[in-house]
Amino acid sequence: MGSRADPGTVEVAQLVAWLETFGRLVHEERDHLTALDAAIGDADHGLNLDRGMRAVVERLHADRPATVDALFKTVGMTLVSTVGGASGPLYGTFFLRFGTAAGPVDELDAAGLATALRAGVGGVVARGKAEPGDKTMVDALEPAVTAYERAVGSGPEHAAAAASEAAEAGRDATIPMVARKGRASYLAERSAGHLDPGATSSALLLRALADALAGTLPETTDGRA
Amino acid sequence: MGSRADPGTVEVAQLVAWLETFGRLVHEERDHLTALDAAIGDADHGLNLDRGMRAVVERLHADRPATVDALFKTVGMTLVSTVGGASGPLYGTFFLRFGTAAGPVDELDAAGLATALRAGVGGVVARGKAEPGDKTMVDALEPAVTAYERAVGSGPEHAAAAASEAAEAGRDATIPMVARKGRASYLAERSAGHLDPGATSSALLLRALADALAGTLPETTDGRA
Amino acid sequence: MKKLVNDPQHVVTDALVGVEAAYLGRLAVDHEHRVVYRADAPVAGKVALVSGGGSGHEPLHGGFVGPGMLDAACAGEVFTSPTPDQVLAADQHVDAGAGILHIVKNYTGDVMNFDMAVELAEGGSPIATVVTNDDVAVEDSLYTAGRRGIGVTVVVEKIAGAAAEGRRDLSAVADVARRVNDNGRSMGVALTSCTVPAVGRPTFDLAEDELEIGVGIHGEPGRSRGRLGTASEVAEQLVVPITDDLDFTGAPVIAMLSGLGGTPLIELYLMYGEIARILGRRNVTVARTLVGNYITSLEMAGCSLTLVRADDELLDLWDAPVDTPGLRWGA
Amino acid sequence: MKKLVNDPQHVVTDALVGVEAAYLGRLAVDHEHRVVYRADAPVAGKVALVSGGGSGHEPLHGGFVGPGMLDAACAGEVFTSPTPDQVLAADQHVDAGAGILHIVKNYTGDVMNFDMAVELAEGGSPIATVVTNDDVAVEDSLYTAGRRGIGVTVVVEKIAGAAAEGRRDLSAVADVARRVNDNGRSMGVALTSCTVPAVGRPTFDLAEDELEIGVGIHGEPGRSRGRLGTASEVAEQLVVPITDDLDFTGAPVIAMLSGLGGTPLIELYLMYGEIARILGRRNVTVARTLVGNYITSLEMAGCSLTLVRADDELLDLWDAPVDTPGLRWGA
Ligand SMILES: Nc1ncnc2c1ncn2[C@@H]1O[C@H](COP(=O)(O)OP(=O)(O)O)[C@@H](O)[C@H]1O
Ligand SMILES: Nc1ncnc2c1ncn2[C@@H]1O[C@H](COP(=O)(O)OP(=O)(O)O)[C@@H](O)[C@H]1O
Ligand SMILES: [Mg+2]
Ligand SMILES: [Mg+2]
Ligand SMILES: [Mg+2]
Ligand SMILES: [Mg+2]
Repeated sequence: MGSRADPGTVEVAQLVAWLETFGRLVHEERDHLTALDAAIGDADHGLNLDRGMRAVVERLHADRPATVDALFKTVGMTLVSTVGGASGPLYGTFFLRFGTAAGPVDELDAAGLATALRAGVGGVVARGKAEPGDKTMVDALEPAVTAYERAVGSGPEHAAAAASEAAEAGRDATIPMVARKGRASYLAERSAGHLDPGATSSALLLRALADALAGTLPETTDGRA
Repeated sequence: MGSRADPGTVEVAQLVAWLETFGRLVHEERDHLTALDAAIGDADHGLNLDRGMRAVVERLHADRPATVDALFKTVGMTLVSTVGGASGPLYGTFFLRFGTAAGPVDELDAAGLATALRAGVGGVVARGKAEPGDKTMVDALEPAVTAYERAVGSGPEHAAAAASEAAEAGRDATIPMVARKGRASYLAERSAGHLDPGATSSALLLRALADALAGTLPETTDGRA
Repeated sequence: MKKLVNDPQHVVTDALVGVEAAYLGRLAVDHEHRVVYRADAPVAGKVALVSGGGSGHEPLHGGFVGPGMLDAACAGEVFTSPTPDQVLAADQHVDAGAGILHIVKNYTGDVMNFDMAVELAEGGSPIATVVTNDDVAVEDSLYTAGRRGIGVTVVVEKIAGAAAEGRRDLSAVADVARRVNDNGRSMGVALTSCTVPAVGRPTFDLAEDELEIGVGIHGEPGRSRGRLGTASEVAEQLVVPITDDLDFTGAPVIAMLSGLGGTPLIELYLMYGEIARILGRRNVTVARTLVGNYITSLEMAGCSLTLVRADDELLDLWDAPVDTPGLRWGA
Repeated sequence: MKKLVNDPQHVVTDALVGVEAAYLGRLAVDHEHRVVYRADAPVAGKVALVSGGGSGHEPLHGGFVGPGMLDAACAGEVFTSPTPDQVLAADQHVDAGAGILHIVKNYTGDVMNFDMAVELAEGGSPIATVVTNDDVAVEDSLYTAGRRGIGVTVVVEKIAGAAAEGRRDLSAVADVARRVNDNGRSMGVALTSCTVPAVGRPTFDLAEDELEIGVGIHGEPGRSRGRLGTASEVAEQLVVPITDDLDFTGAPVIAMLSGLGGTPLIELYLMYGEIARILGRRNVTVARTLVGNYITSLEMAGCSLTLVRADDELLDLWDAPVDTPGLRWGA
């Protein structure tokens, strides 16, 4: 709150907080993400994303862009050039499209954030061609953005909280799925019974957004914090 | 006993029994010999000797030479051509020299056996250049033959029993020795504290001789069997 | 984890220092972008061949850089595809103006990163891409990521390399590369897992009598698990799915039996004897053979078999001189 | 024990079937005597090079048979020297009347069996013997078996092979072989043991953080045990005893870093980077390099370093064409 001008909008500083929180969560969950990837992939997802998000956070400490599009272009390109694997281009594209949709602004309102998130998910789908049910990060991202859009009227904080919950439900729903995209697809039936690593990191991305916005915006009428 | 003509002499059949007994003991002790070699060598002594003695016994079943020299030429050459490693040429030479020293006879008396054994050990030393104390099969063979020579007057059975005891004492004496010949010598001080595999198999060779002769010759005055 | 490494996080960077030292004058290394390239690149008038992928498969790909094979290889992190920047840097180091061929193993990450590199490329030669997908362990389907690219990649790099060295143009080099891929099939088995250095634990566990059948080259679990039988049984498990998938009779075949990194050559020789016997029984005529470590998975024990249905032209290209750390003849 | 074998007792026999199938037309195999020899042997007017030893060190020795290197190799049982009959058969297969050179690694068994073969030889060409003994891990002394022959054997076989191919006579070929041996030193380290197939259990045990320093190539324990440090520390443990034993400055050096069978190439590259750095600091100039699996100990993890102090003549012989499964260039 502090000096914030409009309590219904999200400033660059909060978006940076989102990224920093995501970086912290990824670092804390690194070994867990890698272990999930060992079960149905190649045991590097946590390492990949942690390497990328550390680079992102360092980059932002050295030089923080003033506008949302510039910020996310930096983030996207940093991920693309440091992560590799499937998740590098996918998360990279997510943030690049997010930034382009947001444009050269220095804050986003609830609806602007919705547009940017939708564009980000669209980028992941365009790049990876996964559909919901394929046991990928899309299974967390897609329901999350839909939940955000449904809750957009209650403001960014609550919409982000709803998105985070939906992402976690989407993540858990990947357990019984048989993978049809990415490395886990090679396992066919043997991929069932495991959490998808990318869906798990995507749930952290939404959890980070909810956490970064929590308490920074005024309470709404339904009394939720 | 049975149809034996002279109780103080050893016939070809008994020498064959010696070799068969040695083959059986080596087979029974194969894994132990290999384990001893794993500790200070390359984990093959039991395998090597078992392969060789099986070939010897098979060969003798197919065609048993009638004279001592022919018998041991077959044995020696079979070992040389099937064992490999250090023990192949060494045991091979032992038997080749044993046969040559015995000559084209069909039995050996106690002294003839002494001469043959001494020639055999001489062959091992000529081939391997080991001296007593070098932690090799010589440490079992040399005292065994000396013990046999000392007891030669009491007949082949008792002399062989004395040789077997001396071989076992010689074998045990290798434990504290630091190897100066063969593969164990690469270990220098680390070779101490272990039985030498070749001395252990040589003790079996003398045990087999004692067993093969035991009870086949009449008791001597000291009442030992 | 017992490995000859310094910091497990910096294995790839450190290994490239060794590659540079070992092949001084033959290979150059761009350490910032982790690109290994021909010391004499760009080679005038020649289509440039660029490949790359996760590290841990050595000699693939850096060990196949040199006259007659690749111009450059991008080394990703262990088992992680390289990033578009790396591919762009590789292209720039070797582009002689005659076109660039990207040889990409079919993995989502590899395909996407090479694709992004092509999207981001500005100026430079035209780029063609060949995606290898020879692994019969993976059920193919329009709705999945498709078959993985494994052993055939080595053969594609060799034969396309010879075509490029012979100054064929980009589309002709790409065509021959596709032809090799289309006529190639592979299958692998693992006896043990591997340990990604930065992870420090084996990727999977196998019991003392278990075999992972149809294993990937990244320690991805395979098609199924089975009991480890005799070499002769394992050879059947490799040959049958390959020859069921494509008819290899009536043409000269290139056979490659690659160790996965931890299997001694004596076992590979022994396995090849069993494989040759089964192929003979199935009327498959092997014209060229490679037995050794060509596409590996760190220290995994096991092997993969690749068969390519060739013809006289492909055999000539195969026989052409090659001078790389991992494959060398006639030069 | 997890191995790609049929009957563990018949590994060598079975592997030779694979060698024959894989190198048809280039190598011939005498299965009765377990001899691998050049398909075109005897080669008129050429000194014949015969080596051999226990199996389990592949590609040594059978993988080094071919033009420019060995004429024949005898394969003993795993880690057991071949018998005199095998050596005699090898000699007969390749004797062209110009003399035979036996290249023997200094192990009691190998020396005695090759000696007996010479004693038993009837007719045939004159035979000279070179015994390699380059392992600095073993203290040398008149009263012991002396140093073991390890990695330098590969370099001796390559260089003497080139000299023989160039039609030098027996004493000249033997001289150059001895010169290489006299100027070569090696040192190895193991991270894990190996398992002799017929035994089924690892030869020794090493704790998770232990290193066997100065290990032999037969799973014989080494000079001492140490804590496994970084690659850079291990590189010191290899380079220092070698360069302390012989002055390698002021001459072009041939460096070979061989994996022991279970170590992936990425680790060997990384190790070579560290070794090159240390050699540079000690003013040793490496003129030729080999990094890969050349003299192994089944699936043991670890590596051995061999340095040979060369000169222009030896480098020329090193660079001469060689065409064998394990080493090939210029042909
Ligand atoms: N085509 C795709 N579309 C969307 N997400 C994908 C796709 N392929 C893979 N993923 C996601 O990427 C995750 C794996 O990422 P990571 O382990 O970093 O890459 P890699 O599989 O190349 O090792 C998977 O768990 C999955 O969620
Ligand atoms: N020079 C030698 N003289 C006598 N015996 C020797 C000599 N060298 C080795 N031995 C004996 O050989 C035994 C090892 O035999 P074996 O394991 O079959 O051969 P290798 O050492 O070639 O593997 C040693 O335990 C030792 O008793
Ligand atoms: Mg992964
Ligand atoms: Mg032994
Ligand atoms: Mg990966
Ligand atoms: Mg041995």
